[in-house]
Amino acid sequence: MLQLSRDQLILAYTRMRTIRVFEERVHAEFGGGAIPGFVHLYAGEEASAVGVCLNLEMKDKIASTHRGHGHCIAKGCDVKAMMKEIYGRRDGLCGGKGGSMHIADLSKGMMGANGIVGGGPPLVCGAALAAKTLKTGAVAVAFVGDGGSNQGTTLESYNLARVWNLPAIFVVEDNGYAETTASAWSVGGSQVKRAEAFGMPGVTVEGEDFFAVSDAAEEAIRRARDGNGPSLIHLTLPRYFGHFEGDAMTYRGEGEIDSLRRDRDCLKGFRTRVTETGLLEEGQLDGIDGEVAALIDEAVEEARRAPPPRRDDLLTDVYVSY
Amino acid sequence: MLQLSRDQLILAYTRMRTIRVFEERVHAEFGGGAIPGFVHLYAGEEASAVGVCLNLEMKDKIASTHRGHGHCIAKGCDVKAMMKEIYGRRDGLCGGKGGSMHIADLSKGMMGANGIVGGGPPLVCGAALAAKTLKTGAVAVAFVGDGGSNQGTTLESYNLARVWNLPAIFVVEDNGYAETTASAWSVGGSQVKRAEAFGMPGVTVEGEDFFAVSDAAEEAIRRARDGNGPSLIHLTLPRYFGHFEGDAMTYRGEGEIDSLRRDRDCLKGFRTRVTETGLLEEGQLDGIDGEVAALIDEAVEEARRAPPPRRDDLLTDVYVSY
Amino acid sequence: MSKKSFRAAVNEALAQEMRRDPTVIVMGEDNAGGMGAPGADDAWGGVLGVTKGLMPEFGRERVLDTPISESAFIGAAVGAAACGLRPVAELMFVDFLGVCFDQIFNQAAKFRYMFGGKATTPVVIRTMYGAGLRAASQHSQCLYPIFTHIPGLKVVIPSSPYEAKGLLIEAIRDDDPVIFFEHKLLYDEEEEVPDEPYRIPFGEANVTREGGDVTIVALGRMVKLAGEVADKLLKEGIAATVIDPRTTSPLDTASILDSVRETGRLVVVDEASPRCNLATDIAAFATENAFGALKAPIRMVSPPHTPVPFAPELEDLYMPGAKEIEAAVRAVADYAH
Amino acid sequence: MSKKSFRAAVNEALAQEMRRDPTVIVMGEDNAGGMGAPGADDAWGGVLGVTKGLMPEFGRERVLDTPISESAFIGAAVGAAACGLRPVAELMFVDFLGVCFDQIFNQAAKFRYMFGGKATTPVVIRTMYGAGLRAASQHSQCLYPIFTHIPGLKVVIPSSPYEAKGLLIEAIRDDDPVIFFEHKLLYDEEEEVPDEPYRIPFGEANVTREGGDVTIVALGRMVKLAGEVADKLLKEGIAATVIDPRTTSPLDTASILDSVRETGRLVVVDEASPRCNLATDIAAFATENAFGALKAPIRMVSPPHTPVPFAPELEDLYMPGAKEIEAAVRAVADYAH
Ligand SMILES: Cc1ncc(C[n+]2csc(CCOP(=O)(O)OP(=O)(O)O)c2C)c(N)n1
Ligand SMILES: Cc1ncc(C[n+]2csc(CCOP(=O)(O)OP(=O)(O)O)c2C)c(N)n1
Ligand SMILES: [Mg+2]
Ligand SMILES: [Mg+2]
Repeated sequence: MLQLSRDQLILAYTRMRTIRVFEERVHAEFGGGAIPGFVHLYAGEEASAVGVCLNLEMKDKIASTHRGHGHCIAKGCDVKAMMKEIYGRRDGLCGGKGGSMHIADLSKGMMGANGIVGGGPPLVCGAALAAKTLKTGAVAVAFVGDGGSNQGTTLESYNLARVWNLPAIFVVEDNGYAETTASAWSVGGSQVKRAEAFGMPGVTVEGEDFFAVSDAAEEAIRRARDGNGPSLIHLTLPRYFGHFEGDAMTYRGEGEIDSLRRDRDCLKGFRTRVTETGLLEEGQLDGIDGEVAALIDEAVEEARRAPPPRRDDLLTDVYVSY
Repeated sequence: MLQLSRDQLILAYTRMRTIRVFEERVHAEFGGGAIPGFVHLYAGEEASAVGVCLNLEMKDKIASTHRGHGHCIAKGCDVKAMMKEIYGRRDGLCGGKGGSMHIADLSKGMMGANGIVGGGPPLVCGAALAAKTLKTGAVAVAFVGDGGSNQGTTLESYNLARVWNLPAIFVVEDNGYAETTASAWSVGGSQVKRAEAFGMPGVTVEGEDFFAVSDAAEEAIRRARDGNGPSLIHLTLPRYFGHFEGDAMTYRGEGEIDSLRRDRDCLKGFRTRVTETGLLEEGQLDGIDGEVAALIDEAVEEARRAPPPRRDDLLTDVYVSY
Repeated sequence: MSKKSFRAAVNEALAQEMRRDPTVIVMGEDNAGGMGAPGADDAWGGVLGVTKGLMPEFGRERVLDTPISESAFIGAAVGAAACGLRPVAELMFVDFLGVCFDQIFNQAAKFRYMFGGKATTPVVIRTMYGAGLRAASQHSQCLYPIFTHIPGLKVVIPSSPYEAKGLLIEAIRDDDPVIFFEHKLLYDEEEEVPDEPYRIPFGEANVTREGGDVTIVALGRMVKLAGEVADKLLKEGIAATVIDPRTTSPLDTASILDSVRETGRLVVVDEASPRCNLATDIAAFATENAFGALKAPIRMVSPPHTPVPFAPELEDLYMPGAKEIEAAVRAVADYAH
Repeated sequence: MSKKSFRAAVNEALAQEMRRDPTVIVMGEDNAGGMGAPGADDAWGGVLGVTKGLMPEFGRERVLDTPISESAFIGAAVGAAACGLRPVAELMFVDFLGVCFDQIFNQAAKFRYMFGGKATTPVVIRTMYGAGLRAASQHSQCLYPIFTHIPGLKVVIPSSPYEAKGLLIEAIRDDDPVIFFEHKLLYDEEEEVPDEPYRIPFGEANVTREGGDVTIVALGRMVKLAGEVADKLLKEGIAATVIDPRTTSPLDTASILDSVRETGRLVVVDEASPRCNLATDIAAFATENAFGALKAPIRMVSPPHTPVPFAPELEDLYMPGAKEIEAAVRAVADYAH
């Protein structure tokens, strides 16, 4: 196992915690009618985004899914600007034009949430190709859902990344469902066998274990950076909320969410691990919790007050020239 | 090994021989300028189409590729009507509107050659679904090239056939090339591993060996008919001609085609096998050769003389009503 | 006869056709829902509940949930249609056409022609379209001009619950590939809809208002808005004919031309992106064929040439509404030749 | 300056831009050829030899052959463009858009807008279009109306070798996603083409003939035919202006309107399927904006609403040619108001 520094551990916890509180809050705000559109929450899956992105550098790229808030925060996007974007505000991260499903910040290496399932993997092949061609040493990561793993675009990308020997990593976030459909049903074969079938290494990891995710990511990223091509990481993950906000979740098992929250909580696991091993102290973590809570409060406050886009904004950013 | 009847052996040889002579003749006719458009010849690969289709019933369906003449003949399409179609004649199998890349005869279970690489596998899922829903007991076979095996539509279809448990068979005809690109380069991993990765059995067979193909097909077809779902058969095959007519084939190895024709000829192999084991006699086979030669001569003669479509034909068959 | 929502009308058409004809099947992502999951079956009935209740009645053999593999399952619907079924496949949002379009436009649409009339492909693809749900650029498009452009496809855009039921039944019984567009904002609209099955033929426009001053051709959700504008302007003495083509392919050009020849003034209202859309298609057709009758420029009402924005303020500006229709009608009515 | 074929002009534009800018790369199926094969490298240079010679000069790192996975590699070009490269990806035939359209119309086209102006995606997609090679329904379509319909894309349709070189260089230097259409039947056309690089700006039409009686707007391969018709009719006293828009998005509406205001008569020639195509787009625009000047119905010259047939006799009937253009021009010229 890779030994992470104290600063890295603090950063990891801060980011995971930020994602959790961000999502719980967006859930509440959506419930209150403040947030328009389709919103998919990442709560429960934080160790995936953070475990992977903590091993990335700024120059590295990620492409995300419709469930993108966590990836954005993990890659360093501005949390307040994200909240404003979700509220559809003019100084949101994308000027209020994208919303929850289209948050991006290319300056942070975040290539965008994506409303199209399977939209990201081809783009990541491109980011990896750019890194390879320009010899920047960067890598690129595609996050893909279990549902998205059945999309042809994803499967083609596995092969393209292999035959072009790209510095690409595919992280399959298997939270058990694609909307209401169980991955146990929709995914023929297995994710790891799929990786191997296209000639790349694959591994399955319990995704709520930050350290396990980080280790797997570190290895795959090193392999890619060393010029040894793509890998796949299959993470089993709990999804705490519905597919999207408004989902009554009748397809889930009785008590399923309670038990997920109780037994499969990356934050709890992380806390236990770092405190028991003396890497960090409870008080420190509580302090982070407080800071995160304050940040999210402020983010919501500012987003509420922020002005909407202006009439003229409708007709800008279509092309570079207007 | 399955024991084929004498009639089946004769039919197998006749069909393989018909394909071979048909293709050699189309090659000559194209060279002479008589045939318009894009023409992809199947010579060398006959044992695949025939080895599979001989195990099919009329009600079973196949979907083909741009290299479709062999599949048509193997499934029982009218050879003269095919030749007329390739010549663009009004009483061609598709009224001269389809041409080489779009020959179909649904009444024979032949769902069409296809100009789109990867076009067939989804359609075959549909044919298999229809068989399953209507309880006809039929199966459906998609022929896919090595190049087409990298298309997302194909890979998705593997998974769909698995999760719907369809009576579908995917036959990957790996003739070493997609246009000029070697399958050794373009196919990450392996075909059989891909099958297994999606949860279905896969097997690699030397595709110039009619008996090996037939055995593998028989097993996969039985599995499908028994309700046990899809399979994949990977056939390694020689392609005697260029990708399409007009291809100078500079990408091929020196003497490659000569040695393929010498060492990997399904017709020679078949002849040796059936005569050495006393199943059929040389004279019988020679007789078939003569019949086939006459049939193809006639087919070309008739195609040459056949009238082209009429002006009115342009505007028919767009919809059922016109 | 009873009040039914657009959603219920679509659902009823599907159920009645499935009862009538055992070859009709339904498929799509979460069309029942809960496949392989520990909780309830028929958990969703599609993302907006349109197919709910079909699975309990017809079983998983005829209401198929699918993996997220649009090429494979839309293609499967096409292939099954060529082999004896009448599948109704759902492409959840038409915005997803990009991952499965080949099976629709190169396969389904062309089989019959390429095969010299020897194939019949009675597949229906139901799909959601349109802006208004704050769903942003990739979930708010119309895109029916793209399907209308393709020979071999039929394109249906129902404007109300009554229309939806009759046109969907017709679509299912039609032997050609049909793309059936359902506007997200119409699902909760209600009106009287007969309980028994009925058919509305393709290529026959519905004239919802008659008036001699201006012709308004409007599509889908725009039909009702156009009617409201017509009612309002009638009080001011501007009498408009409102035409709902119902299907854009085939298009009832005769009804449009007849009206334009009478009024001499035409406004076409199309929610789709403005370049090469139905507004241009219909305007160009009228100009070519009724030029002598035209007394004013033809006006097109469409959104601007931009992706659909997320922020509600922008989306509201983006979408053409009654205001824009009214302005266009007034402009052509006031135009002095 | 020397005589160059359209094929050579495209090739030269690519080579010169690759020399100038190391971030320009080229990719597509068999764009070099022979990948992994025992024989010659650069075996094809694309299926019709357009990219031949690039790989020997620039190496496999900048001339990438691909598996048959259009979604993945077109998408990779898009993603690479967003990350600092200027990829020129080849979609061999535009008919194949159905297996990769999402990456073009939902990703490349919308990044900039969805991301509030924070993305730049300088990707070029070169593609072959058009009938005439007896390639049948799935290899003969035009389909540029579909791309023109999508906000965020630029669409270029060069009509000659000179146009092709200047427009392709412009496309590569442009910071937006550009779809570049190459007509199969133009590849062997030759004309004088400067040896040095030059740019032809987008959205500026080329007026190839000037005449006061009729305006003909024609696209791509139709431009030359329209010019020939204009020359022929001039001898009979009918003077036509011929406008080649060069790009359909952006469209130089000003040049078209200026001319129509002068001539009062418009013929639009578009090889694409007739519904919702560029002929309807331009005709509708002119009717909306130059109605007062129109002296005759606008005539559209397009093929019928059918897939492209295989048989040469049928394909020749299908394709619009000089005869149809001439008839349309005569009809509008003779039209008495
Ligand atoms: C091409 C496409 N098909 C369908 C959808 C609708 N859709 C959005 S999210 C989703 C489920 C995705 O499941 P998964 O990939 O497992 O991601 P998760 O939601 O579990 O994070 C579906 C079907 C879409 N957005 N794009
Ligand atoms: C979607 C699509 N992409 C590309 C092509 C062009 N094309 C036609 S055949 C071919 C090669 C196919 O190779 P393979 O699948 O191995 O079949 P083979 O020709 O070897 O029989 C290509 C690239 C096409 N027709 N359709
Ligand atoms: Mg999931
Ligand atoms: Mg091959």
